[in-house]
Amino acid sequence: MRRQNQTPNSNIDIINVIETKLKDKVQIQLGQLGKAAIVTSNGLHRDVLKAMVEADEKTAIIAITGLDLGANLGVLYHIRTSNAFLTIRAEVPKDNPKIQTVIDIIPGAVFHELEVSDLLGVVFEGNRLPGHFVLSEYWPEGVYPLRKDVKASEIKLNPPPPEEEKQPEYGKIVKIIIGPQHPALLEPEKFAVTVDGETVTKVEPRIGYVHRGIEKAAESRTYLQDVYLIERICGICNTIHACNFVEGVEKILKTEVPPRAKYLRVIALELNRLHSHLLTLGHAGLEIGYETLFQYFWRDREPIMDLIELTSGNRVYASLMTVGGVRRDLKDTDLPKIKTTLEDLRKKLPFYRQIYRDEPSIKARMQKVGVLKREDALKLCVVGPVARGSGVDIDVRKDEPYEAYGEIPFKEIVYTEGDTWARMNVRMNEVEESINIIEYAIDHLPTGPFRVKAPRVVPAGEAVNRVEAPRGELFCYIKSNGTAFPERVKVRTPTYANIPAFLKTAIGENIADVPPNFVSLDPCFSCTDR
Amino acid sequence: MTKTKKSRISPMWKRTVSHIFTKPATTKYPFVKPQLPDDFRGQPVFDIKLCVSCGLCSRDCPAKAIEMVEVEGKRRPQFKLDQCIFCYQCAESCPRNAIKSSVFYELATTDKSSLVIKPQTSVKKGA
Amino acid sequence: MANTITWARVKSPWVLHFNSGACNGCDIEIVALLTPKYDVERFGVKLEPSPRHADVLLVTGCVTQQCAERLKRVYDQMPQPKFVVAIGACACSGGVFAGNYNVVGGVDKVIPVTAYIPGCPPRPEAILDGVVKLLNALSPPKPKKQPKQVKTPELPKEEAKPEVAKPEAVTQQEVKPIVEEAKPNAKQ
Amino acid sequence: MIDFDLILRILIFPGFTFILLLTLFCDWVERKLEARLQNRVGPMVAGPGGILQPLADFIKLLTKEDIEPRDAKKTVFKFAPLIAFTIMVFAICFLPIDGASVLSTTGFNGDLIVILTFSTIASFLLFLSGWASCNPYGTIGSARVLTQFLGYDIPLFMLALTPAFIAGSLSIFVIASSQTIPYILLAPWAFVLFIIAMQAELEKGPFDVPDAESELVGGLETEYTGAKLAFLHLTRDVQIVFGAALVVELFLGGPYGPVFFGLPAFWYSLWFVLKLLAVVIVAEYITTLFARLRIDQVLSANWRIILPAAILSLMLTVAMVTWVYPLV
Repeated sequence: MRRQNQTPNSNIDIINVIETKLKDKVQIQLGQLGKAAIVTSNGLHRDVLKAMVEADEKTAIIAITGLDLGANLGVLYHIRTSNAFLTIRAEVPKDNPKIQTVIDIIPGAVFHELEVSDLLGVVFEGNRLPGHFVLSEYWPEGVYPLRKDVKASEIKLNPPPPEEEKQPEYGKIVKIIIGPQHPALLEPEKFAVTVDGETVTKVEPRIGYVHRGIEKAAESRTYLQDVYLIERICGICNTIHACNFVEGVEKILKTEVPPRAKYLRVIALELNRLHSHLLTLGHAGLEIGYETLFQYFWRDREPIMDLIELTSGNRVYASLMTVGGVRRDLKDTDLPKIKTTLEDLRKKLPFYRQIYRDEPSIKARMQKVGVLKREDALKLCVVGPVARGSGVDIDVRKDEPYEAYGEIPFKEIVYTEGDTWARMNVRMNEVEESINIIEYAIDHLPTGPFRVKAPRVVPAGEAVNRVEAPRGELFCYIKSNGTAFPERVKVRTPTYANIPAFLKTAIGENIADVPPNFVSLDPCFSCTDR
Repeated sequence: MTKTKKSRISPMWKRTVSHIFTKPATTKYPFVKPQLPDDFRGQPVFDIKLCVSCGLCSRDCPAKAIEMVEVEGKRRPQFKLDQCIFCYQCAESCPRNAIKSSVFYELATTDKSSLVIKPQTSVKKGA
Repeated sequence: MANTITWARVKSPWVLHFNSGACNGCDIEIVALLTPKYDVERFGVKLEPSPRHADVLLVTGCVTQQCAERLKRVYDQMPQPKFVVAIGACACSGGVFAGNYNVVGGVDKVIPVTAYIPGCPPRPEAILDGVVKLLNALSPPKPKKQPKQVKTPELPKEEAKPEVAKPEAVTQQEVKPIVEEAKPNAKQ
Repeated sequence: MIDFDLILRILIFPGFTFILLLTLFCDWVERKLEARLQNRVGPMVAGPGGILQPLADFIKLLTKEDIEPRDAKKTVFKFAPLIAFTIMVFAICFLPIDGASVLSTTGFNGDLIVILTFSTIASFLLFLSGWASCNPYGTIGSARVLTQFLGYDIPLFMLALTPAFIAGSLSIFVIASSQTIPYILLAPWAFVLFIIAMQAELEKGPFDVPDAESELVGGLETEYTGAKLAFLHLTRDVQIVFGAALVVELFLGGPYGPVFFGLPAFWYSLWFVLKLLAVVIVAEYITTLFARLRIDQVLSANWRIILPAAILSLMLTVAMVTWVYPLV
């Protein structure tokens, strides 16, 4: 096997580094928003970030949260280093919301900044886009939906301009619009791919077709309702979205979940990961024209869907998570069925592994396609199987165990090739790990309650939470104001962090390599746009 | 080289052929109904006798699919199945267990208005 | 001759899937329909890549502002006769996202819809059932109208039992029966 | 003087109607087989076992609304699919089906070259039809058709000459009827190569790059609707039948086989259809086995492997014909 474990994380104390370098200028609040929150005044956030990047090569921006704080707009940079997770706080006045960009320090921040500027009106000097990034092109000027004074019902879109006569283009360079209605993308998203002959010379993304304003909607719903709303960010990794949010709320509430609930959550999460990985592995087959493989994978995915249905009552939306535990207990009578189904799946895995490892046409289409080198992966802050396929060993389940993951043994799969083939093989091997995790969890399922009563009203406070979704690290930030309604909910999804990697690797490739390269990120745009 | 390659060549050759002789994995759906778990979250079934008109179901519904309507002087929930996300938070919130799940899921219709389940129709028809 | 044409149309519905801002839940269930377990090719259903080839447009999602215009355009590109099926709570009415700032909510606000399939997401069987219902609506001379329901005292309660019936017979028992099932409970 | 027999032969059997039905039947066989290989059922409700499925698709497409894109080159857009279909059917008419060809003749020397030319023209017309739709996907799709069939035509011609060398004639009738031992046994290397080249020429998997759905939507068919689409589909299917028929004529002994009783024409047609189905099944089986190759891989496979192999095969055949076969 090509698994290769990197050297263990370096033991850099990042807080020490910042203290020595920028002692008097910043205020360090330990234990808040991750390991520490570093409060900076305008301009200094760049220095802090620079110090971090110099000290630790694994420094990555997880997300940038914009906050409406009344007179000011808060900008939170959520940073992951090799052994810590912290937040840099900055504030800008609302009437002049300008802040320096950080994309020259960490290129992976580009999308995060654009989103904050589109939805909250913060101007990042040095990183601006003509027009809108997430919102509709007919969006009215000067209206930023995430600001508190904007009401959803009052927004009036500009009328669309009259359709202009489009001249057919002749010549060598053709622009292929992939999406918003395109079979390679199950979802509507637009990538204007400029093609010279068959070679891609430019990719212009236009996301936002699935932007449903979930973050804003979450503010007008109770925490109880938000669980279902947040769950519906994505239909594939739904359980993990709900789990992420629920854990965040539990952090503010300081609720401890009973051990049985933790294990039940792990089972639900891993079933979700299983079905998501099998889906992607099969979908990749469809993208490279290997329909037989697609059909086989989806056939073997169906028993997993049946298990999700058995344990939760719906094939797709488990709706199992709730603040304080899970909504349904696992019946003892169901356990043998789960075990036999997983055992059946395990028996089929060697066949698929052999196909993905050795099949000549798969290798011809996937190897050396979309190569993302380790340095680039670090710079672009990619997460999940994309990062692990490029030799970056990050997995929240290992780095910062949540639920019962700390007690369950499993392997972290890392490939170093960095191409499409490596990413798919990471998933292929993770399928087996997931089966192991579920079986372990079932065998060691503690008895006791599966749920504790949680209050509807959440005390004021804020929390960040990270979990490992099938597509990578999922992050959420929750701010509560002491009512039953959250003040701000921010979710950063893994695909959002991984798209820059696609934009980088697609250029110079054959147009036919775009779909396999793209699908190897396991793109999920309903996650991306929210 | 060719020898080792032969043995490592795609197992697809054998697998595909074997499927000609085995039964397809296809269910015979419209002709044979699938077996669903008992607690499948299908269409909600509302029991008006148990209802105490508290309105908790309507308040907690994330999709605002439950509207409280006047039936014989009392406020009863009316389910809009076209908005319902089948999360069963209403059943969980209900203090009297008046809302139960059913395994009925074939809700497709060409008439949208038939997706609104009024509490009074069932009373009238039953009476 | 007309019979032959109707027969051909009913037996060969090519579908186009349009995601107007869905969460992927319904979309993967549509794709699952193509796969061995459900295999809609049995009924001649083919997922076509281009709107020019399609007869039935399967729309999922709550129709975001950006997608509304595209949805209209895709619908216009389809050749007559064409039908639209709204799949999932979002496509039927906006579902959990109704009222959000970027959401139009409901496919029928943009294009005419022939059939609605509620659910979040609907089971693949339910989608298949919806398409079959749509096609049955095609068969009589008056299109788009469901034939009048014959009230069946029988309830499809015991679905666990494998009952062999023609698809027409199954679809005759519409949404109504379960409401009637609710009644006896209410009366007790 | 009207030759009713000839008209019957051209219109009904083994002419137009027979070829049309055979094409639809082969389409059904392909779809059903593909489904079974993928552990599915495949078409089922249209007719017994779904056998009428291709017919239903065809009739439905004929009755759909016909849309012409604004930017399309109208004349070419309209007529190219129809002419391509006609030419393909015409090419099949030269092949002996029930002992003689449709035109009730035994052909002429050199008709092998003629029908190969016909198939090239049909491919070119398909390219034109995609190009005329003025849609970026259609344009790229048809450009791929052009590059691919231009590349693979050369080895295909060379490999088609192998049986001609063995039989010593360029007439299909002579080639087919002189196979007391089918040439698949005499020159198996040429047969394997011919099947691969044919697969590429017919744009079937793993060489189906021109209609790669994931990157090119519908390829050259993207803008087509209604009857034109029906004929495009039909042309593709007739091409497959033609390819399979060519394999039957050149390597499997044509329609000739043992005649047990009654009319030889009946038995010859039966043998023809059975052999044809065998080839179609093998081709479809290969399709399901592999992922689609990339266009540059398809082309380099041609220039680096298939073409040199075809030349070698031709040389080997000449050597065999000269020195080995006379001994047998």
